[in-house]
Amino acid sequence: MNRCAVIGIGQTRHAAKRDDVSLAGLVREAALRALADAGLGFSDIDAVVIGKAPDTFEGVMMPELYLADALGAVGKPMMRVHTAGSVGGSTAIVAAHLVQAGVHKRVLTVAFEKQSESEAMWALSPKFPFQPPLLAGAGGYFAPLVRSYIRRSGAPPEVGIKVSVKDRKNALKNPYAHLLLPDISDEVVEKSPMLWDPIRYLETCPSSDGAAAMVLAAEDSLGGVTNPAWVLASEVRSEPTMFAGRDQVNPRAGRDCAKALYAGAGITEPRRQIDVAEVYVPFSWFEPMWMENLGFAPENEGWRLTLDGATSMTGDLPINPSGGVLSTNPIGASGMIRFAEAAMQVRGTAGAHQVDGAKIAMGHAYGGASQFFAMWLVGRDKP
Amino acid sequence: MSGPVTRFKSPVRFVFDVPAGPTVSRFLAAVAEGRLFGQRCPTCAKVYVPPKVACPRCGDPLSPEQLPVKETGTVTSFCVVNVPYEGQTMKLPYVYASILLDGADIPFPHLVDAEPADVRMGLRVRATWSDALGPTLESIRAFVPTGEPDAPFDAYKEHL
Amino acid sequence: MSDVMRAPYVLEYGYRRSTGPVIGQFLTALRDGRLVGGKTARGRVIVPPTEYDPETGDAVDELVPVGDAGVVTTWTWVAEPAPGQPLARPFAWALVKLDGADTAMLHAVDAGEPSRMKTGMRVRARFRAERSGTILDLEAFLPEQAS
Amino acid sequence: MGEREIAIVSFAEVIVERSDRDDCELLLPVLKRALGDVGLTQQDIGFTVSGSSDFLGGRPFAFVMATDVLGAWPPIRESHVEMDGAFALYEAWVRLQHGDLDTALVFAFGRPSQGPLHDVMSLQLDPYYMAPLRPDALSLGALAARAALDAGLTSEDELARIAGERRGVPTSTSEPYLREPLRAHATPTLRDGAAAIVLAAGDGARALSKRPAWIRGLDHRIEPHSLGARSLTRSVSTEQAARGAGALGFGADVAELHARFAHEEPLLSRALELPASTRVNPSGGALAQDPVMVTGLCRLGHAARAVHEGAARAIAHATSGPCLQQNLVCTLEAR
Repeated sequence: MNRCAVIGIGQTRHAAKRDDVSLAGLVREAALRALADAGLGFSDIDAVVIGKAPDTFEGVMMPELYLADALGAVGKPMMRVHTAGSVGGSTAIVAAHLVQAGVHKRVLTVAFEKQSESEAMWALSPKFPFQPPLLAGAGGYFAPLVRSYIRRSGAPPEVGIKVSVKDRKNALKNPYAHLLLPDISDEVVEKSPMLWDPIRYLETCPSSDGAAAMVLAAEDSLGGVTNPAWVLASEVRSEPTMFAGRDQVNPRAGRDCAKALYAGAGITEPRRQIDVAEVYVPFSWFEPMWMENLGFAPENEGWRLTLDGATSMTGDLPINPSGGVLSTNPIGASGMIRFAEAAMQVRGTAGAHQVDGAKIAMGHAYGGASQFFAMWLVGRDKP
Repeated sequence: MSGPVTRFKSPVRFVFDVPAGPTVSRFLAAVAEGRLFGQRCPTCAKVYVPPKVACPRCGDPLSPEQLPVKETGTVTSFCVVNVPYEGQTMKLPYVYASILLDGADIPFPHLVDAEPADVRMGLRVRATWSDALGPTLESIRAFVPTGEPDAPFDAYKEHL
Repeated sequence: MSDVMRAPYVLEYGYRRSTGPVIGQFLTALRDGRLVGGKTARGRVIVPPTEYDPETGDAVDELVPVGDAGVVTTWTWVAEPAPGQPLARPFAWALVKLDGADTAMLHAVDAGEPSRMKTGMRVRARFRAERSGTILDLEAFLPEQAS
Repeated sequence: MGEREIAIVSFAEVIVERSDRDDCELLLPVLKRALGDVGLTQQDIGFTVSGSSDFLGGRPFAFVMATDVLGAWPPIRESHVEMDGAFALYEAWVRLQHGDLDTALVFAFGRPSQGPLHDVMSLQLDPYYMAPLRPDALSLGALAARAALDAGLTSEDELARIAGERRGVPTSTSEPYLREPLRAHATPTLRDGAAAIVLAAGDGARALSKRPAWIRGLDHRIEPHSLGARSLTRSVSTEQAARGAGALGFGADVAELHARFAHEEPLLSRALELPASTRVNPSGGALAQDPVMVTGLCRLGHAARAVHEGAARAIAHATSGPCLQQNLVCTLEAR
């Protein structure tokens, strides 16, 4: 397997409505920034891999067809990945595979969502015949899982609030973040409306327009880039939506994926060896849940990491220095932003939200009913 | 004329004709008669309500035999919905719960008609049927508390 | 399997498109009864204009006027128009290369009957009286001798 | 280009006129057969990947349902492309190049009978300039067909002959036009369907199949989207993919081409430089049966089956987008 590194990263300015750009303009904003970061042009790229969540969000069926020329893909292979919420991560992994398999030298990968083209809440909950009635929207699916987690772990109720405040403060240091709440505090979160009890408004993610892009390159094609983020390992795992006895709070697919990921990178003590992680947390309570799922904490103790401050910027395992999905959520791109932010950390290019001296970082994405997982580890040093 | 064009509306409307498939059709036909049933996985012996095409865990088709299940069950988890969303018809706030029917091995989501403050994990509930039955799970109006003692956590902790 | 239930499902969205600068300028011009194209670095004129050269992906930001008449490069006939299409009566779909353009655009030709259609024929744009800034402001092309 | 030897060892498809089944019911027997024919279960599979489109049923996340019938427990390495299953096979082939996994299951499903597919496909087009006009897929095919006729690449007689051979029924130019210059016989026969293919590497493939269909080359390329900004009479991206896949001068006994319209066969044959000795679409192709999103994967399956059954070499082609915008070419051979 050939070595692969991230040599260019670009994001859009994420916002609730990017009314100033077309769909092509949105993806090009990220792609051109990634190319500029790598010191390359479209002609230097061998293939393009694009990802996004359901086509019904924008009403363009298989939009890679329309976006091919906008991304300089003419005459090249182009692929379109869709694995629900994990798609941004899965897309980056498919792109990395093209390099690792020796098929291509340089691959441009892009993920996007322009949720303002439709109402995403609506798109997620259409009246489809013969299905069990959808009675509560997306939060209604995840809120009972949070309640189950709280019951199982005995976590104190303020954990969700603490995560929200931490991520929202981190977002203030990220120039691309969508939701900026300078006056955030425990009290502000606690007093925000209880949407899907036990989930409050400020413990949920926004709906964003945005795109992220990366240039991935083989070892002999780094060009002038001297601070590549090396892909140490990547993994995906999927499990069924629901079956008798399925653990929805701590799904095995996530646990297996993390274990295989660590094994692939030679990581034996993830909590100690991984310096920073960008984890897909659309509802604040998912931080402690994923801490356990990813093996950073023993079962039922993930919340202690949050309360002890371990996951804050000054802790020993900062989680979501970028502000995370809680601050920016262009669904199809959210996973790729996690992967890209992890790469920015080990490249030392994260600016005001840089974790000093980060050498190994994790990008994490999940989707569906907590059933699709995509993860990678990137490193400052060549493996 | 007026200022520069920066956006426009592009309405889309298509009508699809969706088949339920035999598995779902059989179950919904029973629901339309006010009856529930489950089907068992021949490999792991778990009972699915509503029945699925295959046991997602084992990948095998479920046995065709229609097993009766009770209309009583246990709330395994729930949330209180305080926010309206597109297409929602319930009066706020209301309780949306995962309910494990007695005799079934998989919970399914439905409404609990009770004061939100009175709903707990482990609450015992019973289905109440709508006056207008049809081939939809909305034929069950909601679940209501039975008044029995709560189920112990151990009785449903494998279903979270 | 006559016992299998079927039900209609209506997919209905009012998508809202934000145009960005290049498409916006084209639609603004169209609303005002003019047609423009995008000039690429290689000097080709793309109509309708995209923000990028379709061959290279390089940015296109120079817009130039093009003619409102051109040549049909290929066509087909629609005997029974569907809802939402430019015309409610039978019409031709055609690719039309406008005067001054290097690419052809898809639109309707209001020719009345297929015998009046021919590859290579000249057609001229007919704008709708009420225009709002969409591609449908161009109602159709008309065979030039009849316009 | 990949260096590891990888072969198609199994192929199963189910194609029906109008399915009353849901996606799970359609898929389950196909998956069981593709695996069972080579004595495997999901537990033996290293990587699973599928192709489908939500818009066939107008329903977001349609592909998620498929995890119910995969036997995805313990959890599996899995991916999905919102493309024809042929492109899922490409992802699997790349994944197997890594060397750590030896088998892959590729599948696709599509039920165009649920909706007005030719009209729905207008949503594939540029959402600013083309989609708002709502041109149906048949009309776009006809625009390319006329360009091919005008360029002298084919004739209405030839289109009728090709359509007749693929469909196995008499055809004639006296039939009325559906979209002039296309008659109904020269357009795809929409079908519901599902298909699955098992890939295996090296000696594993030899153990599973007496005569594996080895992938000699696999490549795909895309062209500009706008119909007016590219050639409709020359499939440039097929030529590029054919070079990448080693299809030129390959001397295939059989070529399975994803030609949805009759005029696309001569266009593609020319791009692939097929000699007269190559049998084109003995399966009937999309003119006979077009389970949208599955059709391309079926071309790979039928080409592989030709090798399994004695052909020395075969070519498979798959396409995506309006008027052959994106094309995939695979060369298969016995060894």
